[in-house]
Amino acid sequence: MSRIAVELPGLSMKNPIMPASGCFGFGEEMGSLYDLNELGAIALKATTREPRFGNETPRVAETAAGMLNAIGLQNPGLQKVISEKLPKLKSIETPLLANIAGTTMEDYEEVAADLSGTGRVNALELNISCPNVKEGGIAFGTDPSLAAELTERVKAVSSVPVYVKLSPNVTDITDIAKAVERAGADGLTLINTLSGMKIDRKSRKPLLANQAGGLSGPAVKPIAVRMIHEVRRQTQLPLIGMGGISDVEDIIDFIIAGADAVAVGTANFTNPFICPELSRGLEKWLAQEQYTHLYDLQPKEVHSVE
Amino acid sequence: MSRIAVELPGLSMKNPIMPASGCFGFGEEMGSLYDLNELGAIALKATTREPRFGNETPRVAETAAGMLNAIGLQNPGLQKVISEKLPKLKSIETPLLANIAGTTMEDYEEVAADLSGTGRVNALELNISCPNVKEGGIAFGTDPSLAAELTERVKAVSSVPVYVKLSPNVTDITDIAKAVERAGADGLTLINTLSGMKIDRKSRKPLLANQAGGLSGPAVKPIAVRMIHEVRRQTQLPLIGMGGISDVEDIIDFIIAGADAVAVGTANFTNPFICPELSRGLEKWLAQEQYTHLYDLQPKEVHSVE
Amino acid sequence: MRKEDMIVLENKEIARDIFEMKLGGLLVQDITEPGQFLHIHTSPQPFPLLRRPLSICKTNKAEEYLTVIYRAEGEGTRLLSACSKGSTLDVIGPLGHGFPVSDVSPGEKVLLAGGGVGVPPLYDTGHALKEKGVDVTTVIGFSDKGTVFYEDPFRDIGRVFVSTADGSYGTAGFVTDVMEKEKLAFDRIFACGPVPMLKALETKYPEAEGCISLEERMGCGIGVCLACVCHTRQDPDGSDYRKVCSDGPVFPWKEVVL
Amino acid sequence: MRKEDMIVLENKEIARDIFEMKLGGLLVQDITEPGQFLHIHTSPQPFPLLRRPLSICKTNKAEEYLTVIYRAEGEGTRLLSACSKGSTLDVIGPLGHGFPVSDVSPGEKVLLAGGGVGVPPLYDTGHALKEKGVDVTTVIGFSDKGTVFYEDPFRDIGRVFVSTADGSYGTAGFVTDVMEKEKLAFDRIFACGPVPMLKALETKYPEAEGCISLEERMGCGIGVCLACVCHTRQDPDGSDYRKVCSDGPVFPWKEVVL
Ligand SMILES: Cc1cc2nc3c(=O)[nH]c(=O)nc-3n(C[C@H](O)[C@H](O)[C@H](O)COP(=O)(O)OP(=O)(O)OC[C@H]3O[C@@H](n4cnc5c(N)ncnc54)[C@H](O)[C@@H]3O)c2cc1C
Ligand SMILES: Cc1cc2nc3c(=O)[nH]c(=O)nc-3n(C[C@H](O)[C@H](O)[C@H](O)COP(=O)(O)OP(=O)(O)OC[C@H]3O[C@@H](n4cnc5c(N)ncnc54)[C@H](O)[C@@H]3O)c2cc1C
Ligand SMILES: Cc1cc2nc3c(=O)[nH]c(=O)nc-3n(C[C@H](O)[C@H](O)[C@H](O)COP(=O)(O)O)c2cc1C
Ligand SMILES: Cc1cc2nc3c(=O)[nH]c(=O)nc-3n(C[C@H](O)[C@H](O)[C@H](O)COP(=O)(O)O)c2cc1C
Ligand code: FES
Ligand code: FES
Repeated sequence: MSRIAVELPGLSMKNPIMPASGCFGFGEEMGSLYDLNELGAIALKATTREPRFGNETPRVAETAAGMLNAIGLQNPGLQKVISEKLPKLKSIETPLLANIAGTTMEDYEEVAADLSGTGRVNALELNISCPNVKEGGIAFGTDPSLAAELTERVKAVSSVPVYVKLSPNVTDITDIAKAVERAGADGLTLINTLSGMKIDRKSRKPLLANQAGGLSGPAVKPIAVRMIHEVRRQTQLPLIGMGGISDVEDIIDFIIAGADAVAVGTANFTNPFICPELSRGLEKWLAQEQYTHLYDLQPKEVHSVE
Repeated sequence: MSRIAVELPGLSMKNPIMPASGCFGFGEEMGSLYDLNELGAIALKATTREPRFGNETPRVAETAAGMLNAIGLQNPGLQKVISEKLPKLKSIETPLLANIAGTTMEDYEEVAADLSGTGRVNALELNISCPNVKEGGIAFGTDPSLAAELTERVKAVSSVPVYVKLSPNVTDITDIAKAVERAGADGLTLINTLSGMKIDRKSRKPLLANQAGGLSGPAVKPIAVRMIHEVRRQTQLPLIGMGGISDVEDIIDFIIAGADAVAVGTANFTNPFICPELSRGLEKWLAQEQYTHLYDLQPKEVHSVE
Repeated sequence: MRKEDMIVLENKEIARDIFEMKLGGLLVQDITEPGQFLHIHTSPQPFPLLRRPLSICKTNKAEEYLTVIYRAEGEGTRLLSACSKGSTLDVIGPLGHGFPVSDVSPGEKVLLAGGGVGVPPLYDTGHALKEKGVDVTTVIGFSDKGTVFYEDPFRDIGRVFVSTADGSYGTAGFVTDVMEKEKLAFDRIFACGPVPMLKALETKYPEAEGCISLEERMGCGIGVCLACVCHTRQDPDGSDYRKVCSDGPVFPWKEVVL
Repeated sequence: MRKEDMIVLENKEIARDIFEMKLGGLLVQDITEPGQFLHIHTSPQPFPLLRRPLSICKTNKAEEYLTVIYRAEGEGTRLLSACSKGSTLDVIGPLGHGFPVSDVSPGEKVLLAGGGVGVPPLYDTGHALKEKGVDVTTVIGFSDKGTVFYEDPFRDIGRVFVSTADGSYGTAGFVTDVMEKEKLAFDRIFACGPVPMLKALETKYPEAEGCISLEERMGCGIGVCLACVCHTRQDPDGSDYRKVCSDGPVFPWKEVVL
């Protein structure tokens, strides 16, 4: 058996690595750089019911060992994702995790029903944690009972497993985790970005047009690892960990902390070839260290997915 | 008039820069490196009622553009701070901001009453945000009504102005800010550290003996700036900003975001001489750019301290 | 597109804070149009995190090197300026679409209008045009005498006019001032420079045929992150857009909103 | 203590992953005891953030240079190993208290026990002792033959025994094994190395007079952050402590809890 294959609800992954939502579009561009079948899975860019242009530019800013983004969930909208984006992914076998966002519960329900109904999407990722759009579901991400209600309603209409993507901008991430677990979520993905701001040294105003943006990259890794470690001890759900992963050692850290698979976001910008490089690197490292499977790295009491 | 002198409740600062609590001890060691009168103020290490040894080692870990610490509020306790630490600061004129921590409201009250009663302490900083001790007041830092009650009780016994140090590990920092403002706080200091974790690559376990620690340094600066920007718009209180400051441009960013003064923590470890260097650098920069005062950098509608 | 550790063959200051860097590598063979760009990791260490986009200025496929010209200003470009000969830089490229030289017919009059560090991509463009037998005139603007560069190299391509904002060299004023003063006529215009310059050009010559090359802050540089979008002018419902990195950086005259 | 940009005069690998670096600067004149350490910023860029503590190995006040020996292992020490001759490093030091050579009388028998990268501070110590007319014996342990260093330099000071954990060089086993096997007698012992080695020594020779030098993860290196504390043995209420950076790194035998 493969050392790095992992089984998560809806996602039969030949390796534990997927690009994170928003850092890979809908796969077209990267597909011209390498074979997308090399990926464990692909998290697609957030899809909303209506097309969204998103925020004005500048939309990104560099910070110490990190970056801020305020894209604002730009996407062509549910209908075009189904008619134009998903068909381009027909020929590859990699499981797809469709990230969905909305303003109302009904938005989420409609997008969830339609995307899961396509047959091409293997699981949904409820983005209730985007810090970059005021109406973008941020309340769903910070209020455990709203998060639970949304999860339940989406579960009711989805024909594929539902993951909930957690926000780190909360007092206690385990509250939300436990609430959505009870509401029937099939898994959790964490962390989304941390809300941050950069001042432009020339204009002496916030650099991003949206003022605030989401912090990602190596700077946030200690926060992500801590949250995964906490959530792992409070729920039984499979966890897809992310936040600052950029090398094989980072993946190992996330697995030890309790992740069952990982996603790589910002590092795709530094190195567009990083995902397949990491999966080859991880395989090689495990072989060298004579682990028969990635999960052997996890403390016994921690790993809860069978 | 000086370009960089600032007046805050209890703190008449010849420049807006103070070392942050916990990054300067009680001033003894740094006092042998330079004249402490060069500082705008000094935030002392947290004082608790009883002596505390703190956590076991390792207590610090390096992260990308940041560090984690889990000192655990080690300090000699109220009586020794009064009898041994404060007397050593007698000969300098720099205002002192005494950071106080505790487990119960009574702890805070006692330490506040006694320290403010010494006459050598110019203001108190209520540490309700230390992420590194389970019983260390963390609930006070995340629950607005508890934070407000504590502020009120400490105000009642303190003979000097009271600042409240806010935790960034909350869903909405402005809730706490507004609550303690209503409860009579004289100012706010922010941000304390973000809770994080590092996995040790050799043992494959959390590196810090305490498992989690507080993240500080340049990595957290975007989060600190965003929070100051938010709080500035929701309260009238003077703000002492901190989180990743390491050069003059960083100070300018914090002032633009809405800080009235700043504190420098982690950067003291990189460069023990940084505080006086920054105050000279800031003065020079303002002169070059022909600002008559630091606060001229702030957007008019933002600055609320007279 | 490829990712390559290119070798720094030369790196020298050619005007105040303006550096010319020669990079060697296979990537040079992939360049298809003048005006494409590179996305450069500015340090052998992991930080600064984001790559910096720089236009390809000069291409020499025979000797397998290219040249970029950049202003050392922020953290990343200052690190670039400290790279020594023989060191390597992690580069991805060539990226984006350049100036459509193939659309231009021999004998046409093309005006190249460049401002500051917008000048570099016009150099290869001018060369390609000249080789096609196009009549090229170059107008380049700078802030002051100290930052003027590449006046002479452009002379090999055709007529050259230089302006400086402070009047310390050439015509005082902007590129548009030179164009008016000299009454420069053209069939087509290729422009690259700061947005105010591009705006002024599109406003003064609304009917011109031509292209502009745009700058925008980038994440990926390859079209996946949507950091670098701009609105299009013909866009009734506000949802249409172009990505500067992969649809551009060169766009037809007046296609996108500046 | 001062903060100085010291000049890298030499930086070479002397055993597998073990580098010897010669640094020049005024700071050398401030060194008061063998066993003090430097706190080094390992990159001219701002990151890695934290300084790295390294013991001073050899001091030459006349020529104003010192030597450190380090294992290139993590991010910071790997960057150090890439520093080229002539470059500068931001250093603070000398820090802490070293081995109390002044307490030792001429004619005393002193044993120096070092393990791995704990060996360096013993070199200056041995030299100072020898100059005082002390009879010095050195026992140094390494993991394997490839990582053995400084056997010869120590020969100039006195007798030297080497052990390797895998037996590939010298005596097989640890420093304590050599001491038993050779029945080494001493009036005083100065030790520096990994905690298990120090523990073994304190256990085997509970009544010995001497000192150990400790390692601990550090923030400031100058006593303000309390990152580097250790418990003391005589401490009924658990509140007593020592700071490795400013009270140590050298402590009297059995003073602190290992
Ligand atoms: C397609 C394209 C081609 C370019 N060609 C050139 C060229 O040939 N010569 C040249 O000198 N400059 C060129 N620029 C601008 C150049 O990319 C920026 O000056 C540079 O990225 C600034 O980096 P820094 O390290 O100096 O500044 P920092 O302030 O450290 O940069 C921080 C972040 O902001 C981004 N940024 C800052 N200014 C700009 C800008 N004007 N445009 C885009 N991103 C910016 C950086 O890329 C980085 O991500 C080009 C930009 C684009 C988009
Ligand atoms: C007083 C003192 C003297 C020392 N003298 C020497 C010497 O002469 N030669 C030598 O090779 N080593 C010495 N060490 C150990 C040396 O400091 C560490 O090996 C080094 O800091 C590791 O840095 P890195 O960049 O390789 O590792 P990284 O893993 O990148 O380091 C990350 C962080 O952990 C700290 N750290 C990691 N390991 C240690 C350790 N063992 N001790 C203290 N901090 C650590 C680093 O300082 C840094 O803050 C000494 C340590 C101390 C405290
Ligand atoms: C440019 C950008 C766009 C993003 N867009 C989305 C998105 O549409 N939906 C979402 O759930 N997360 C989005 N994210 C968050 C990432 O999926 C990921 O959670 C976060 O960046 C942390 O991982 P990283 O540090 O590896 O980037 C975005 C991140 C970036 C940098
Ligand atoms: C080693 C260390 C110890 C600290 N101890 C305290 C403390 O005792 N009380 C407190 O309120 N904050 C403490 N802090 C937090 C700092 O005062 C400051 O809020 C934080 O480090 C962010 O600033 P910086 O990024 O400049 O370090 C400590 C920080 C560090 C790094
Ligand atoms: S920079 Fe990412 S889409 Fe253009
Ligand atoms: S390292 Fe800061 S007190 Fe020792």
